[in-house]
Amino acid sequence: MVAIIGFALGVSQAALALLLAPGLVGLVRWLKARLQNRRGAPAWQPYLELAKLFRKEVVVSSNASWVFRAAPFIVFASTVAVALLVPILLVPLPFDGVGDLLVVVYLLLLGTFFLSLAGLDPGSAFGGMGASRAMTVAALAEPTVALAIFALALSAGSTNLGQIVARTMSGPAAVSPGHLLAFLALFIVTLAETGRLPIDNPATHLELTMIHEAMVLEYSGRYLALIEWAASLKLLIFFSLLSNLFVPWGVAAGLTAGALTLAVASLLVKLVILAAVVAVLETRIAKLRLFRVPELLSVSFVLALLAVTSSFLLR
Amino acid sequence: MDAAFSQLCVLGSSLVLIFGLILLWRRGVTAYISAFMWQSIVLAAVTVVVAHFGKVPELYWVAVCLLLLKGIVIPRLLRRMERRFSPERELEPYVNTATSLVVSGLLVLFGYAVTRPLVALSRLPTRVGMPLAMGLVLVSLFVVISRKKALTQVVGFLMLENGLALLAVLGTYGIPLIVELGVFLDALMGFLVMQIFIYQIHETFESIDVEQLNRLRH
Amino acid sequence: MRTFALLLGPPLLAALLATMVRPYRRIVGGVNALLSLGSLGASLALWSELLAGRVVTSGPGEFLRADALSTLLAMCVSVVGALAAWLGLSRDDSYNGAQVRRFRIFVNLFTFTMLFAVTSNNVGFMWIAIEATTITSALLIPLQVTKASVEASWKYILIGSIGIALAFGGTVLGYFDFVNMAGRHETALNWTVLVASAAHLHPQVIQLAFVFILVGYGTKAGLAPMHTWLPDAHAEAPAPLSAMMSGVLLAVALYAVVRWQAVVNAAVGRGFTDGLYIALGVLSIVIASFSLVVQSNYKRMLAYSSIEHTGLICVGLALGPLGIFAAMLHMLNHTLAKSTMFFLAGRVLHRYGTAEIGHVSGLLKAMPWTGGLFATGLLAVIGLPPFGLFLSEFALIRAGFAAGRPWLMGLVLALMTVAFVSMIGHLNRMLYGAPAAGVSVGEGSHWPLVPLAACMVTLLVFGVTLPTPLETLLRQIVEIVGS
Amino acid sequence: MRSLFALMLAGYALGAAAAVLRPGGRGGRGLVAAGAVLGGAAGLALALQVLLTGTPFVLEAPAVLSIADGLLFRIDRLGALFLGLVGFLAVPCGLYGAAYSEGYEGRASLRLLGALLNLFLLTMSLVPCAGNVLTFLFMWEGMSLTSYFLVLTETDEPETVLAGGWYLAMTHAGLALALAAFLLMATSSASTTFGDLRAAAPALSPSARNAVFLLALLGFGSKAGIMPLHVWLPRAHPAAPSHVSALMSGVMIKMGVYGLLRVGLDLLGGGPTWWGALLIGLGALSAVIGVLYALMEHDLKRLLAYHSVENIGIIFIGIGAGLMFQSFGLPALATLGMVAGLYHTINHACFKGLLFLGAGSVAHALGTRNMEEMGGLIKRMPRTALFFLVGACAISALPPLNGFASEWLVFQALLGGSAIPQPEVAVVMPLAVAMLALASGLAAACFVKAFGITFLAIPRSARAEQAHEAPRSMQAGMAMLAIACVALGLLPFAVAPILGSTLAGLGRVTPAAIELTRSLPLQVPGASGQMSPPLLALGLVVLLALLPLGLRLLGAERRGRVGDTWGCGRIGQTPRMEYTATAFAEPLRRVFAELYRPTRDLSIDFHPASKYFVQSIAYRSEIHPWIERLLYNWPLRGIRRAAVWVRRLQAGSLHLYLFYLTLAFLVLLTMARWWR
Repeated sequence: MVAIIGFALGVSQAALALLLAPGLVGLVRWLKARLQNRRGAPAWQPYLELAKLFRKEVVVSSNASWVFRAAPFIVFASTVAVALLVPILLVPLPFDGVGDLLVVVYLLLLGTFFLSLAGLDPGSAFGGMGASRAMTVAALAEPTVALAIFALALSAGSTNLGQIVARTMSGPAAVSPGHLLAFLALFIVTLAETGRLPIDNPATHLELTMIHEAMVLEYSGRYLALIEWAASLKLLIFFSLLSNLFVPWGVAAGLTAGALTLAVASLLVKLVILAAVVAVLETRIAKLRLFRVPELLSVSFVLALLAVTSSFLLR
Repeated sequence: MDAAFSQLCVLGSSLVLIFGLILLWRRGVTAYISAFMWQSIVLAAVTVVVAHFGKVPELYWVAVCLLLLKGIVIPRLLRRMERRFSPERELEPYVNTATSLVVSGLLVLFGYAVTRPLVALSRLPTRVGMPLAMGLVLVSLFVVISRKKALTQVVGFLMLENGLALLAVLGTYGIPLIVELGVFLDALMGFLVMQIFIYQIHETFESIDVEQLNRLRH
Repeated sequence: MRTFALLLGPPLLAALLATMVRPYRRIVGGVNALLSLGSLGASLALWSELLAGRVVTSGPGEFLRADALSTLLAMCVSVVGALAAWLGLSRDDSYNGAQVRRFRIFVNLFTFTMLFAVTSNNVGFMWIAIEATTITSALLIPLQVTKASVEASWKYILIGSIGIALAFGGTVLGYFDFVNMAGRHETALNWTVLVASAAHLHPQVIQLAFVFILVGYGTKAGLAPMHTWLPDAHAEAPAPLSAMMSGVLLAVALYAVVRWQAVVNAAVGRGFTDGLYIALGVLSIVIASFSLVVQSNYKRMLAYSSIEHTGLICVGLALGPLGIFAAMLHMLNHTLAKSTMFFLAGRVLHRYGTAEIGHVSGLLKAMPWTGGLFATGLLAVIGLPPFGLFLSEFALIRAGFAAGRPWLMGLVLALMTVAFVSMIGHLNRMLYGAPAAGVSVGEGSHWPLVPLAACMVTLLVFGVTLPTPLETLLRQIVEIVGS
Repeated sequence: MRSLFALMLAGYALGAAAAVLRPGGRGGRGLVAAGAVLGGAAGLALALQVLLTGTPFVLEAPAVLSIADGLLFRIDRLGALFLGLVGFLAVPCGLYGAAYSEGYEGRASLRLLGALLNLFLLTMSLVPCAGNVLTFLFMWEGMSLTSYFLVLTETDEPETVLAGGWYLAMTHAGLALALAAFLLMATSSASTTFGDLRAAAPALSPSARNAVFLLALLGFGSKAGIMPLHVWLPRAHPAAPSHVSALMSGVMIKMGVYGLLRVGLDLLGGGPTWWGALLIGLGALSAVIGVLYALMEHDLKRLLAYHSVENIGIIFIGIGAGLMFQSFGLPALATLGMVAGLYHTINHACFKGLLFLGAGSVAHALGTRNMEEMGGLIKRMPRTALFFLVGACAISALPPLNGFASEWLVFQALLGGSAIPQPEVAVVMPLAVAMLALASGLAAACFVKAFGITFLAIPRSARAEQAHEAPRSMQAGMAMLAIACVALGLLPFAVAPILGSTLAGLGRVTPAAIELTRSLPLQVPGASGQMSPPLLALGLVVLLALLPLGLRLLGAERRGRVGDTWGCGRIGQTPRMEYTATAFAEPLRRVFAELYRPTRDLSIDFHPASKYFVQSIAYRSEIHPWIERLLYNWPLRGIRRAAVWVRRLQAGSLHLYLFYLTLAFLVLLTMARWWR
């Protein structure tokens, strides 16, 4: 009986995340527009785009194979699976036993893997360029993510998401300098993985600069909708990971209605704050040249390494 | 009686060594052959002395063989070969005469040092001559190394055999007769084969200078 | 007495027959081959006698004696002798009748002298026989008079004779040591007498004698630094002769050294001989392995490989009873493998006309069976399973580790690997690729390959198991030498 | 058990005999394959029986190899695991070989290929069964020799012969080192059986134990292909026929891991901490540098060979972590590390075998291994493409498949490093985690390139256009391995306890430490993580099924049509517009430029009229692994220089030779005279 309630709560948490995701992307765009003194499209504009795309017909390249058609479904499914695993609202997760932080990271890598293949399939130069650059960035970000997980697991005693959140919530002592360094490292990785500004410009269609956009250039109709939605969900997941793993206050410990509403409220507040930070960041700095990106990622790697050593020494 | 016996032996073996050293001093091939002939004759004489005083009747046969084989037959064959390749006098050997004499002196001293335990162990009166025999062995080795002509190398080798024969006679009053005869047979066969090869070298290389034989390397 | 007659008689008879038949006829070769089987049978008889525990001796003063060591060597000599007789020079091998006749005479004399050397109990006669081997084999090297063969023969005869003369010096000193201890009498030079009275010999003199012996017979065995004649002689000699020389003459010379080792060990203990063996053995392996790296002539490559294996056997002899067991087994395996290799090299030389590795290519395509056997033989020589040399090398190195010399064994393993790598490189250059221009493809006559393949099969059998009669023979040898 | 052993021998013998007697025709090749499959299956059955019942199988033949304790086969659980691995891979490869060897029809090498394949499988199966040193080394060298001749089946290309030469040289050096290690241990033991060696090991002095371990590491590491000793692997594996490369990469290099485990863990019973640290260091180095060089390859089979180096590195990290934890007395984590290493050994055998077979069918269809001439094969070889994709996902450690399961275990083992008391030693673990993560990320990038360039988009050459699907038996072989990859990915909780049991009794590792719960989630005590692959896979499948339903519910548009690829408005798409393998790897080449040190030469010849007009530009850039130049060239040059110096000794002058003789004589005389 309890399992079924837990299962239902887990699924509803994922559904909530799915619903909020396009709005989050819309919010970031709206904030950037306001910062650039533009009126900007309303925050719910992405919902309209998705609805429009779902009604459009699909044009598929003649060179493409079944990989091209299957990729959107795989990307979307893996991102939703991650949403099920990540503690967005409540801590005693029903699916805690199914996967830990490592599984989350590698599920996201599964999504990037198939998206890159889909980029290569139509045989256009842009898709190939996007795939190559996306995989390069993903590969270089892996060590940072692994070390950040190591730092968190060190203090929490396990890589299990629920345990990490519970450990950080259990008291101020748990928040060590290692956490701060790990947070910064993961923040840089978030910008890299979700294709935000210093690494990739989400708003541009300039062939030479886009990474994520280049891979999905060939998609249209419902496939493109699925991929856009998955991308926005990925952004939301990373934001919730950042907030809950490092600033978990407000995450519902029990299943009472009051705790749940508090959790939703704290989630919204945290998302808005993070969206604001990203929007300010994107208006302040310009896009890095592709071959400078590894330096940024090595900065994040060093931060993660310091996080691990500090948590080692202060244990 | 023993004193005279050992005196004669020392005289004989020193004469044998001196003839060896003459080889190093002189340059011409004819001198080499005559030095070798006389050396064999003196060696035969020493063998007769040891046979007489040591009362070992077989040694007389050995002395006769020595005299016949190394005193007469081999020198005649060597002279025939020498007349055939006479125009080639022994050119400058690897080591000039002065250094080769010094080196052979050192070798004789080394021979002395090495054979001291032999002399100490032996109770035979002829033991005093053994270091000289060892000296001759080492000197003849040096001769074979430093001489350029095949003919002279053969003479050096024959001198080496003389040295060892002397060592055998002085040390043990001669090894058992059958073995001694076998040794002579081998010595003769060995010399004949070397003679055949020298003729072959002369045919193919038009000279018997061993320095030309350096085509096979590595 | 009968077995010795059957052992020593056939080569003499064959030589006599060859001399009498003035214009050479093929029947001489046939008879020679049949007679060689006689001496092979005799050595097997000696072996069975030994298994029954009886050491056969005969002749006045027991001057002929066949104990375990002699029987093993007699086996090797008669096997290789039989191979040489069966596969001897045929007239179309660019040799004329007179040359083949001369070859038949002296090869049989060569076999006779070696058999006599290994079965004579008298150390003096052993010396005479080994000197005679030098003389009889020297005459055969310049069978075809070329600048190279004349040069090789002169170097062989001169270095060999000087070496043997020093060995005679050693024999004299040994006899001198015995005479001072027990006075002169007829059987003083018998090995059995020397070993029995070895304890009373004067250590200083017997050590000097052993130095003479080791340098003397070491020259004949191709031990460094007296090995210099070996590559020239084996590369220039006709194939059957170089097979006999590389295969078994080196073993006979080592046999003589081992005889005297038994005497010296009984007199002064193992320390002295072990030191000398390891010094010269390692020097031989070093020189041979590094000479193999840049070798460009496959007959010289096989010659240097013989030097390497002789060095390895020497090191083995210095590693205690287990080492002697392994060294003797290695000697037997090496004899089989190396003689087969030289016969095959002879066939390749006959077909390609050149001994340069660079000019021989596509051997597998040109002569598939000979090429295949050549490759298998070379893999056996460099010590790969399933051939016998792998087992004997394993036992040898195990003896080395058991004797407490890990660093020495490490060095030997490293040098063997250098030799292995370079010979594999040379083999690959010869086997693969297209056959050189102007080389007729297709195997010549197949029947000579049959005995060689038989040798390879015996080597395979020794590689998989160690037949008990051979094991008892080797155990007896260890008792003789190691006591 | 004895009958199964006999059946295994009979199977391989049948295959070899069939190859020699009737090589040609479908029947002959079928028989050869049948022999291999029968032998493999029997070996697998025997291994499973020993693994499950735990009773070791002993077979004695004292007459054979009687020079050192005769022929002794003693299969304990560790040996059975590797024997099972050989059998497990022999079945698909044998099946695959039946059709693949059709390309050798009519050539003399077909007879050789069939016979040697079965001999190779036989000797490789007997290596883990060996009970004493001589049997082990006999089978070991037999395995190397047969695989050397298999590498040399196509001897008309000179670089194959060179590759064979390198391969045999390295394996023989490895054998010499292993021989030294065993015999160094055998000095104090009565006989050379593993039992006696194990008994005599505690008596060894610490320096001797370290020497034995280092020799074993070098000897077996060269066979495994660990970083500094890996140079033969990318040369030899691609040269062999594909099903042989699959066997070599899948199983033969694991014999190096088996040897190291047998000597390091079983006979020596573990050692000081630096052993584990050295293994982890070498493993991490191999993982990263192996995958980096794989990225730059555009010969499909060389790419896979370099990946074997990477995966061997991961296995060494697992085993190194196990050894290190054992030295600190943490049996639970030690077992976890070892189990992670062994599990990755099995997984690597599966997916590497699958990938090599896939590459083989591509090479079989196209006749070339150069990826730049491939492309669009998914439309012409759909099933091969699917199998290759499964292999690619497995090797890139993507979740539901087996690569992820074992890599997850390795991560958990390394994360257990926090339990190590000394911080300065424990810092090795996070570094290894970082290197491992970088390696797996790069592996994912490399296999996107490998799969994308080979199978997707437009064919780049005429050969790629006329490619035909691989014959049925080759597909069957690949299908078997693909199913194995998926199964091993979903059922780690079934496999891990068996692996844990193999470690029972080896060294001081107690089996009880790893009671992997039989429940769905893989919960390892002492470690910090928990995951359940079957539930994960179930979740993904359910989501994938729900999506099309959801779309229909939302009333999404169903219609779709086929159009041209978007090219900023230009008409027509030619293969030259596609991304090539080199282009795909170009960003990473630029990022890791100092490691690659690519050579660049640019030659521009200008138009005679003026400097500003160019007639032609030629640009060539190559990557030569400088590790090889650094580590291998100077010893080879040194040996060559020494050889030339030694050669001068034989200078041809008779006087010089006589001088050597006399010098030796005089020196020995002085030594004898004054020696005490």
